[in-house]
Amino acid sequence: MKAKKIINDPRNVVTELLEGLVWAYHGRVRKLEGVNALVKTELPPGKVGLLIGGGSGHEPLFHGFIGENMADGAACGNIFAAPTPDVILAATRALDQGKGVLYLYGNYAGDNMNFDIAAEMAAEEGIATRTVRIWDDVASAPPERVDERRGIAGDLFVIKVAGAAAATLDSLDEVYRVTAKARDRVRSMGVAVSAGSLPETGEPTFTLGPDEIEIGMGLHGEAGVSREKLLPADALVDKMMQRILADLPFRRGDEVCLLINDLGATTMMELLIVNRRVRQILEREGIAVHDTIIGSFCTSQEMAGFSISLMQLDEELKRYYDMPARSFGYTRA
Amino acid sequence: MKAKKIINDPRNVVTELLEGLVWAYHGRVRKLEGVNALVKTELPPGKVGLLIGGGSGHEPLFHGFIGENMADGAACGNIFAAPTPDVILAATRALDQGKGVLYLYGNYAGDNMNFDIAAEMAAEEGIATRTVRIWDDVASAPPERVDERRGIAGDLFVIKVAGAAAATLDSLDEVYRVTAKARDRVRSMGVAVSAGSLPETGEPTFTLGPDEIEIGMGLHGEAGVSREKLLPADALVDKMMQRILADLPFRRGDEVCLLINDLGATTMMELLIVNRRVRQILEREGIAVHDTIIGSFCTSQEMAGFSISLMQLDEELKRYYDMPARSFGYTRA
Amino acid sequence: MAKTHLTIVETVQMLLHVCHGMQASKDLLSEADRAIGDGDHGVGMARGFEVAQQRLESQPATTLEELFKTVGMALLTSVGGAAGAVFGTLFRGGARGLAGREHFDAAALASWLNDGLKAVQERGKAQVGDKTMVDALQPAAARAQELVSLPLEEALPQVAEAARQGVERTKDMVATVGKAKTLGERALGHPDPGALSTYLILQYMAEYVAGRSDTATPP
Amino acid sequence: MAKTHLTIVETVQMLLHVCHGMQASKDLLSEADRAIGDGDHGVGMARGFEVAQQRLESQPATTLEELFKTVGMALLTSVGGAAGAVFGTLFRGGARGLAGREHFDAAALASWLNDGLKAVQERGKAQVGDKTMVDALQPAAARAQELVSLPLEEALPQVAEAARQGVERTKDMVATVGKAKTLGERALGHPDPGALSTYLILQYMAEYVAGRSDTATPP
Ligand SMILES: Nc1ncnc2c1ncn2[C@@H]1O[C@H](COP(=O)(O)OP(=O)(O)O)[C@@H](O)[C@H]1O
Ligand SMILES: Nc1ncnc2c1ncn2[C@@H]1O[C@H](COP(=O)(O)OP(=O)(O)O)[C@@H](O)[C@H]1O
Ligand SMILES: [Mg+2]
Ligand SMILES: [Mg+2]
Ligand SMILES: [Mg+2]
Ligand SMILES: [Mg+2]
Repeated sequence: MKAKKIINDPRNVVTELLEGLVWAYHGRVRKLEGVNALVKTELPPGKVGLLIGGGSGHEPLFHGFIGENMADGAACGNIFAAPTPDVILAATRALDQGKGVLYLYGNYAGDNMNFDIAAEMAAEEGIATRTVRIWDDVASAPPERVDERRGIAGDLFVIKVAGAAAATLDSLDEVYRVTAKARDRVRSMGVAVSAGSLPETGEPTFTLGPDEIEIGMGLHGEAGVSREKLLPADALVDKMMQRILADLPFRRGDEVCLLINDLGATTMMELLIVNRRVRQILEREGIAVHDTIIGSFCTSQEMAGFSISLMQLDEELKRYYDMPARSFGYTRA
Repeated sequence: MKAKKIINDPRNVVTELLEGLVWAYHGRVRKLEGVNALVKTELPPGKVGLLIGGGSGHEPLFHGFIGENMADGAACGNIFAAPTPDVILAATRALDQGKGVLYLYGNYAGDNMNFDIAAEMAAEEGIATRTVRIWDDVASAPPERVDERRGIAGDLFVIKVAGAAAATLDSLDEVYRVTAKARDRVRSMGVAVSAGSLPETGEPTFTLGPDEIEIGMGLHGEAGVSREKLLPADALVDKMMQRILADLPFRRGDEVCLLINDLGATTMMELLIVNRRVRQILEREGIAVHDTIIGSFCTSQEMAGFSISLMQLDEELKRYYDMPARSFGYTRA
Repeated sequence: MAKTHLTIVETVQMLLHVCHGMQASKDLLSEADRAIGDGDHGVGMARGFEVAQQRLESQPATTLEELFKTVGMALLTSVGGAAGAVFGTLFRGGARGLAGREHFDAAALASWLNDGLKAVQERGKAQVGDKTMVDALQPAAARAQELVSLPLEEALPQVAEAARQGVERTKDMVATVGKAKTLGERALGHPDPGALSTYLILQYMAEYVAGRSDTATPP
Repeated sequence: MAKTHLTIVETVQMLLHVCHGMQASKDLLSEADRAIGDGDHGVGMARGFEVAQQRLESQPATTLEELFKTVGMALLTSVGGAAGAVFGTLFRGGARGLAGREHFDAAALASWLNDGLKAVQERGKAQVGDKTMVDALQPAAARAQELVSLPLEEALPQVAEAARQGVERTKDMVATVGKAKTLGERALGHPDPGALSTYLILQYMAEYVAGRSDTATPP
């Protein structure tokens, strides 16, 4: 059965959603002429630029995270497709104020190649860039090949810290250092309960049986670690937390931020029941939770499922995390 | 097909979700012993209490809206069932500081009767209460019977204003006056695309054909104004906005706040495409938008669909609306 | 010979039979609510009568008034929604006139139903024809009033039958109160779930009094 | 007698034929990506070749190098995702050795494919066996190198056939690059979508050169 979506011409979804998003930013963000890139209307002068981006269809990620102490701009691809180099380059030019631009995005072949092409083009124009790829999904490769892992909802933590760092620090290398540190301390794992669909085809991106779930499945339906029968929430969370905690590893005495992210169609009721179990486990393990974020931040159209992300804090990360931030999709007072 | 949900024993969903929510409040909110009511841990001394509440299953409404310049507490019912009088009374006692408590909730037979019973019990104990019932859903009764209308996502606007008013004003009557004014200036209308299900039965609360939508359907599947074939987003929004604008009516020169609320499983992509059209219409009508909220605030489990709400501002409402607020489910910086 | 009345202890047994029956009717009632409401009526009533059962089993039986109040408080504090307020009020409000009575007979039945009806209507403002439980409760109360001098065993089936006919009539009604309100024409053909509960409560009472308390299964 | 080469104008026609063919292959390619990726490959390629077609139709043909660069830039800036970078690079990177050539013949074909392969591997680091388009491109490039002295009309079908066999081999591979990476064993039995695109591009070229340009329909 084709998905029912409230859209106009499916080929125009990205153009139209960006228009709607610019309206929602109330003048604080504008779209660049001719390309699908959004940038802050007023850039604090002389700051290091923070450019995020990736395929659309994961709203509010990425383009919903532009704002005060958040990203300066976002390069937007089509649904589930990395943005093209010309879009990234146009955004890079708009953000560069002589201090260079940090590229921050999820680690996917398409994003890597397109951002790298753009970085080469930017270098030819004399614009310095550095790149941090987010690879928080523990289900997608073993720890020794961490750089092959996918970026999922942990993106939000890294963008939060990077946004604060880029608003504070004066050199691209320093912003890079803090951002990479945040990236290195985030671990996530997801579970898919049912598929989202591509607006242009109306087809789900994968299929699961009526009582099946897939633990570790990626944002686009990439395979996870196991396909299983539906489990009670507590048993499922136990499995996920075991992998997440062992991976970094997180240790007794650690302080973390916690994100429970809805992939699109999971109820807040379920997320809260998940949170209950996560906190029971962290309490038992002696890991303190500094802050909790629960909701839809990194979605995959109407996919049902969720992910759990933890970021291990140190004094520096905590300082940046605690700075207030305001964007369309995430605000910290 | 039974819905797939990440829960434990379906009979415990409310208890467990409240536990998870209390964890997520990080000490700012506590649960009362023995009843499903949440209240602020630290109440500013001597303030008029603001108690909201209703059936669970609509998270983050209501219990997610407790916090600074938001509600002081929430009485929580079972899934889609109004809270019982004992729960409401316990919360009332916890919130009263001699200045009385304002009850603020959606206008449903069950909520009305249970809150009224609690109000009578509170009166017997010498606690003053007043009541504002929210009835923003223009699809649920004609304008001359506005007090028969249902409360839907416009709840958020009224709670936002009431929270700020209750934090500022010193008398129950004054808080009542501002809250009732906010209530009187909010209009909403929803559309359902597919049903949510009750955790305890796993059954959807209504059925729609594979290409059908229902305009004006309520949060629990209550009938709306028409069942139609799936429309393009713009055509659908045109229909909804026509009813909303004509109802108050909103006029050229008005300033409004805008909320586009996801009922559970609608993508942010769709909500943004809807926002684009709403803003085109408001621009054409000469109605200015002061602020926009887009996301999941008043849900109906995994129902797909959304609602549009407008609140007409005056200087007083704008002042209260603009005060910063912080809660689990809604934050304004 | 037909049973004229129940003792206090037998009344507890009758109410327990109602509790069992209503819990067994969960799916039937949820199904009815799914058609014209939000589908939770059976879930709520089953939860409420489970709590009522626990209270009846754990608290020593004292007076008729207290028994009905116990059931009423259990429903009021555990069903939630419209039904919790309405059925809680039916049992609590209907208990007043039971004060001082020693037996549950046809007169007590009539007193309970009529006082209960009055309390429910004060609380919820529903009139006959609004497609609520009042459409089953009102004819049952009226019939009970006519039958005050019959033995309880003869009165109860007739009172339950009056309620059943009330349920039937709700099928032809458009709801004007509660969550089915805006369904309009679409509510036609479906009975009101609360009316159905009202009938079932009386039916389970009749079953017990007729000595068929092993058959607490929904019709 | 077999056609030895294409003029610039004919090369434009051939590329337009490829554009039509790739747009017509949208569902086939999305279907393949749905099995092991995120299902968008056909959507992206169709969009890219539509833009390429518009540019080819609106810009006067000049040199072979520019023609291939035009297609490459169109793909690079409109497909997005992995495929945009990879196929954009194939056409852009492969255009270098075409500078100065007057005709599109078997030598030009070999030059394009081999330079393109090199550029793609520099960009994406994929090796033969990783289950990507490289598994179709590498054998096609190698075969083209062996056939440089044949007439284009004879070389192209063999080069396309080498690519097709590469696609077949991807069915037996576990992906180690791109979105199918973690599918592991589950990717077995499914061809790589990008490899399929590589074969189709060559197949549509062969079709045009063989004079069957009315048949731009996916196999
Ligand atoms: N104002 C009222 N007066 C009497 N009965 C009412 C009233 N409103 C609702 N009801 C009864 O309550 C029943 C619905 O109960 P239930 O489904 O448990 O609650 P909710 O409507 O809150 O989901 C209706 O079928 C109707 O009989
Ligand atoms: N590193 C790489 N080198 C060569 N080809 C690649 C690489 N990564 C992916 N591909 C090709 O891209 C194809 C997927 O393209 P597409 O679905 O359009 O992009 P995405 O994977 O971003 O959704 C794969 O089938 C594969 O052939
Ligand atoms: Mg993709
Ligand atoms: Mg209900
Ligand atoms: Mg109900
Ligand atoms: Mg793909």
